[in-house]
Amino acid sequence: METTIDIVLLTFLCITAIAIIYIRKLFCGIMLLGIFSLLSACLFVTMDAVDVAFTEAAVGTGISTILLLGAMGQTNAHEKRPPYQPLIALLVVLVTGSVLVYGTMDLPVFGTPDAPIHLHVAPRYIQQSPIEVGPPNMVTSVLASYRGFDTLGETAVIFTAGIALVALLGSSQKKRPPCASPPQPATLHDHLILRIVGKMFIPLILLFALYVQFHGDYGPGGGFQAGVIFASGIILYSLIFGLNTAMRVVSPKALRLLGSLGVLLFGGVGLLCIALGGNFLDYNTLAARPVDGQHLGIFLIELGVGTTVFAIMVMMFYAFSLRGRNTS
Amino acid sequence: MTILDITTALCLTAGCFLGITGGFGIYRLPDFYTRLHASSVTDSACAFLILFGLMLQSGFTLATVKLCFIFFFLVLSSTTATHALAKTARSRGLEPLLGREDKR
Amino acid sequence: MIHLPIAQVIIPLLAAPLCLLFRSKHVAWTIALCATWLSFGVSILLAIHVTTVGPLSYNIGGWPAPWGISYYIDALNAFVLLIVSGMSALVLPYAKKSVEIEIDDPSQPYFYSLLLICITGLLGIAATGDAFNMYVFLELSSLSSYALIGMGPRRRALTAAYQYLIMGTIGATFILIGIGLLYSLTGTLNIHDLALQLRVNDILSSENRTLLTAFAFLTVGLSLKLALFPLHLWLPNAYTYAPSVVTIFLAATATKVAIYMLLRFCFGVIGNGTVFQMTLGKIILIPALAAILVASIVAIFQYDIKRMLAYSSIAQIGYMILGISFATTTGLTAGILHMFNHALMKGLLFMVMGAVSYRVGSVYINDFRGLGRKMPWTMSAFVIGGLSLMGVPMTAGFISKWYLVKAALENGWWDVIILILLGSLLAVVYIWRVVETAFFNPSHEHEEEESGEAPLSLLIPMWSLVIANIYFGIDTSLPLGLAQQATAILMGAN
Amino acid sequence: MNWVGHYNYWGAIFLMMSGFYVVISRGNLIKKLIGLNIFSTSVFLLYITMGKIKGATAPILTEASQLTASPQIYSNPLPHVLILTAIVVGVATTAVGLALTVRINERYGTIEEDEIRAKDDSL
Repeated sequence: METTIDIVLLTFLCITAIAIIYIRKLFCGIMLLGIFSLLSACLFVTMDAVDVAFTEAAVGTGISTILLLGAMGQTNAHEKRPPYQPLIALLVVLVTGSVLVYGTMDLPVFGTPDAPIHLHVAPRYIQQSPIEVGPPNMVTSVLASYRGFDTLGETAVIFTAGIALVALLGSSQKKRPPCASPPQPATLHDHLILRIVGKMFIPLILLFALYVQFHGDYGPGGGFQAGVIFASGIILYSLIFGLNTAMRVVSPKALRLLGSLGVLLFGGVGLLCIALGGNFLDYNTLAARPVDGQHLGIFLIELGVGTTVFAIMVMMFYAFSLRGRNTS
Repeated sequence: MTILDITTALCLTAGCFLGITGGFGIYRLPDFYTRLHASSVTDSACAFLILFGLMLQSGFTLATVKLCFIFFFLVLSSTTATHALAKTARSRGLEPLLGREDKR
Repeated sequence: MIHLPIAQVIIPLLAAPLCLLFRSKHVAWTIALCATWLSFGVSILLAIHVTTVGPLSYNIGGWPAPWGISYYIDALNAFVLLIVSGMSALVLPYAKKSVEIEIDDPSQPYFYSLLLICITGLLGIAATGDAFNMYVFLELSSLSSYALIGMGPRRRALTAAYQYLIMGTIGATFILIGIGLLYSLTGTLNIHDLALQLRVNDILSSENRTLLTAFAFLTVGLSLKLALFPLHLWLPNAYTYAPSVVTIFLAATATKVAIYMLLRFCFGVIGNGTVFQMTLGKIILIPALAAILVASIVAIFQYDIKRMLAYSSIAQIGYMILGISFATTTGLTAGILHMFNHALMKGLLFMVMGAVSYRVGSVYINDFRGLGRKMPWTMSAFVIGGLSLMGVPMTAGFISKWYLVKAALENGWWDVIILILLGSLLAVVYIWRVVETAFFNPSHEHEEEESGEAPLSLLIPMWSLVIANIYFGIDTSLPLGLAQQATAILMGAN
Repeated sequence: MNWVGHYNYWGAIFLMMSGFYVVISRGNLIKKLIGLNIFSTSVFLLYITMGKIKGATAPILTEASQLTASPQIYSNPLPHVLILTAIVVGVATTAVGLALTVRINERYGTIEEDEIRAKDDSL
């Protein structure tokens, strides 16, 4: 049964990919990419990677699509036919692909339990992490504790993307002539149904984000996904009630502050561990009992990740939509 | 094979059938507004039947509550989305194809 | 003392968000300056510790090596850390004035923040002992450098950044595939454990197809990142159109760190003397030689001097890879030494470019007319940098060329020696072109605006590099000692 | 038939290559980014494929699994963690790429590579 679902999903994915190659309308391409992400999220679920699936669904189908559409709205919606025959590209791809297929020949068969990666490092995570670290969700313990430093790097990456966007898109705003009366941005303000349903949904979305944030120890979820969901709540708000209103609720300045503070919180926890006599990010030192310390540490850094991700995602959305408004 | 299982199977089969019909409709129907009809079939009846079938299987557990939430969410969001789509299409000046003699 | 390895990376990392907390560009610059000098100090301490006591490892989160991420600093890491943090410590004092005219005011805190993150990324790659952590920090540094290049004053900076983004991401994804395949073979991500597992499980001796593919992908991905000859297309545009400070920093450090990764994977992981390495050496020998010749020739025909230097960088990367491809002790020493010396000379030459564009506004060859009289200090710095680039005795460049020739002699590859010397000759040609224009061509008569000597804050970092270029050309004990230690570690890895 | 067991890898490789093809053969800057997204998502697929064990469950300890006598098999959590990080890196790259695209469109008025090149050369 598992295999059948697996193959069906893979086939769907292949069809979507081929469609993306052929389709020339960028809008359709972006939508297909969203479908591609959603399908791969489903595939991740069948392969037991629930956390990954969650993130892929939130990021690939949610944030990526929004960003791509935002960029497309300011540029051109149609792709021109390439002037040259991409034969060389095809050749490169074929060579790379065949090298990869050649490389998989010596890999263990899909799904075998005695592959090297299941024998060497992972067993400790599976057997010891509930005792050493605590959370029943092993992905959370590996992510936040064993490989917590990767997560710090990841938070820094998302932070970088945010400030890169502001640096690139926010820079030449001042040069534009200020409009006397700000043009009424295209919002869905007059749409009664949307407004009411939106009002019902947004609190639920925010609540769900908090659930994901604090439930990450026990099920799929964690700071990153929570941040993305929280941000999508704000994005929905600004779509319905207008960018100006949203920026009064969460100002860009506050976002910059929150984004920085999240990274600093994460790093600060690490430094605190040093101050308390452990290594960097050694949560054991945070409390009398190591497991309590781990719990506290993971809670704090997930909070840092969530804050940064939320702030940066909204920041990115603002950057694109402000730019779009200025150019149009 | 209890009665519950049979009901589940029926629900799922019907849901799947409606889903396929919806997809087929989107592909075959001539214009935007008729396609909207097809997609709302998938959104409403198909999703509901599948969710109901699953709820029967999960019994009184947390999973059922979550399924209920999904159902609630779907009811609200899919209807609103359809509404928004139709309204946008109308305000952008997309004319329905069916019912206009000169086009057929 | 035991927290030194992590302090190295964490100082600039945490300074980056701090820069943004305050709006002021002066505060941001001060924070960045302090952070880079602190991390430079840390890297000096690390280098001292490594040379006197021995390798230093640090378990982040308190988890032992294959389970957690651990930092491992041996002579090679310490050497690369020294290059990166030293260059960043020199670049920041320089940045103040240069950034002021190239980046508009509100963006400056963002600029410094991104620069700090870029430094963090490069330091993180050099310090970590974990393959995946390396990937994360590689992306951190790349992502910030895309943005930094895109902030360049001309519009072509944007296309250059975009091109770099696409090629860089393809490279990074290839690296990710390579790391994934290695992981699937061994089940571990720690580099030393990887080497161990490959040996224990007897994967090395058997002709394992997955291992071969993993290294093929790692090599191609890293070649993209380090701009090895046919994959260098992103580099000239990126270096030409980026803000001066970014060009200086990236030219001096970014490609070196990618070379470090190549060394780490090809020698640190698979160990010395294996069949893989021999084949790899032969495979990368050809592009390295091609880079030296083709890029040098292309450099001669450039009118934009920054672009000329960018092509010269590609040629110099060819020298480093050439040294590595010998896979002998002398060859590796030459390659590693050239990483250091090239950072010194290219940093210096691009600093001159930054000063010229600060005063004159652009760096086309015609703008150099008469600059020898107007900016004597700047242009004499250029001459010394140029001499070092050619490999004239008494400069740093000579030492690495000398070792390179020595390595080729040991292998008895006379044709390679001829090519190395030819490359130097070509360097003479393109450097001379600029020197001639600057010192022997009269300036435009109609140009009356007074463009005097560059300000002191640009001259001091520039001349510290001049002094370094000469000092390390005479007293080679420090870089040579570290390079030899590093080579010994790499060659003795099996 | 040992090699049939690799079908999942090959599916991922096919997807990877179609993404890679889009990146290097298309001239539209946004389309390139779409391709890049497919490419990286498929690499994620490759990683997750490695971590899967047939018959195992998601690596989350549940109360039900503790009650059963036979030890529960879990899929390998490490690739999941790696890919979580990689997804973030992917979306960050996409965002920066899009920001550059928007700026390029403002300065050049087009997002087609050949037209941009023509405009640069005409200067």
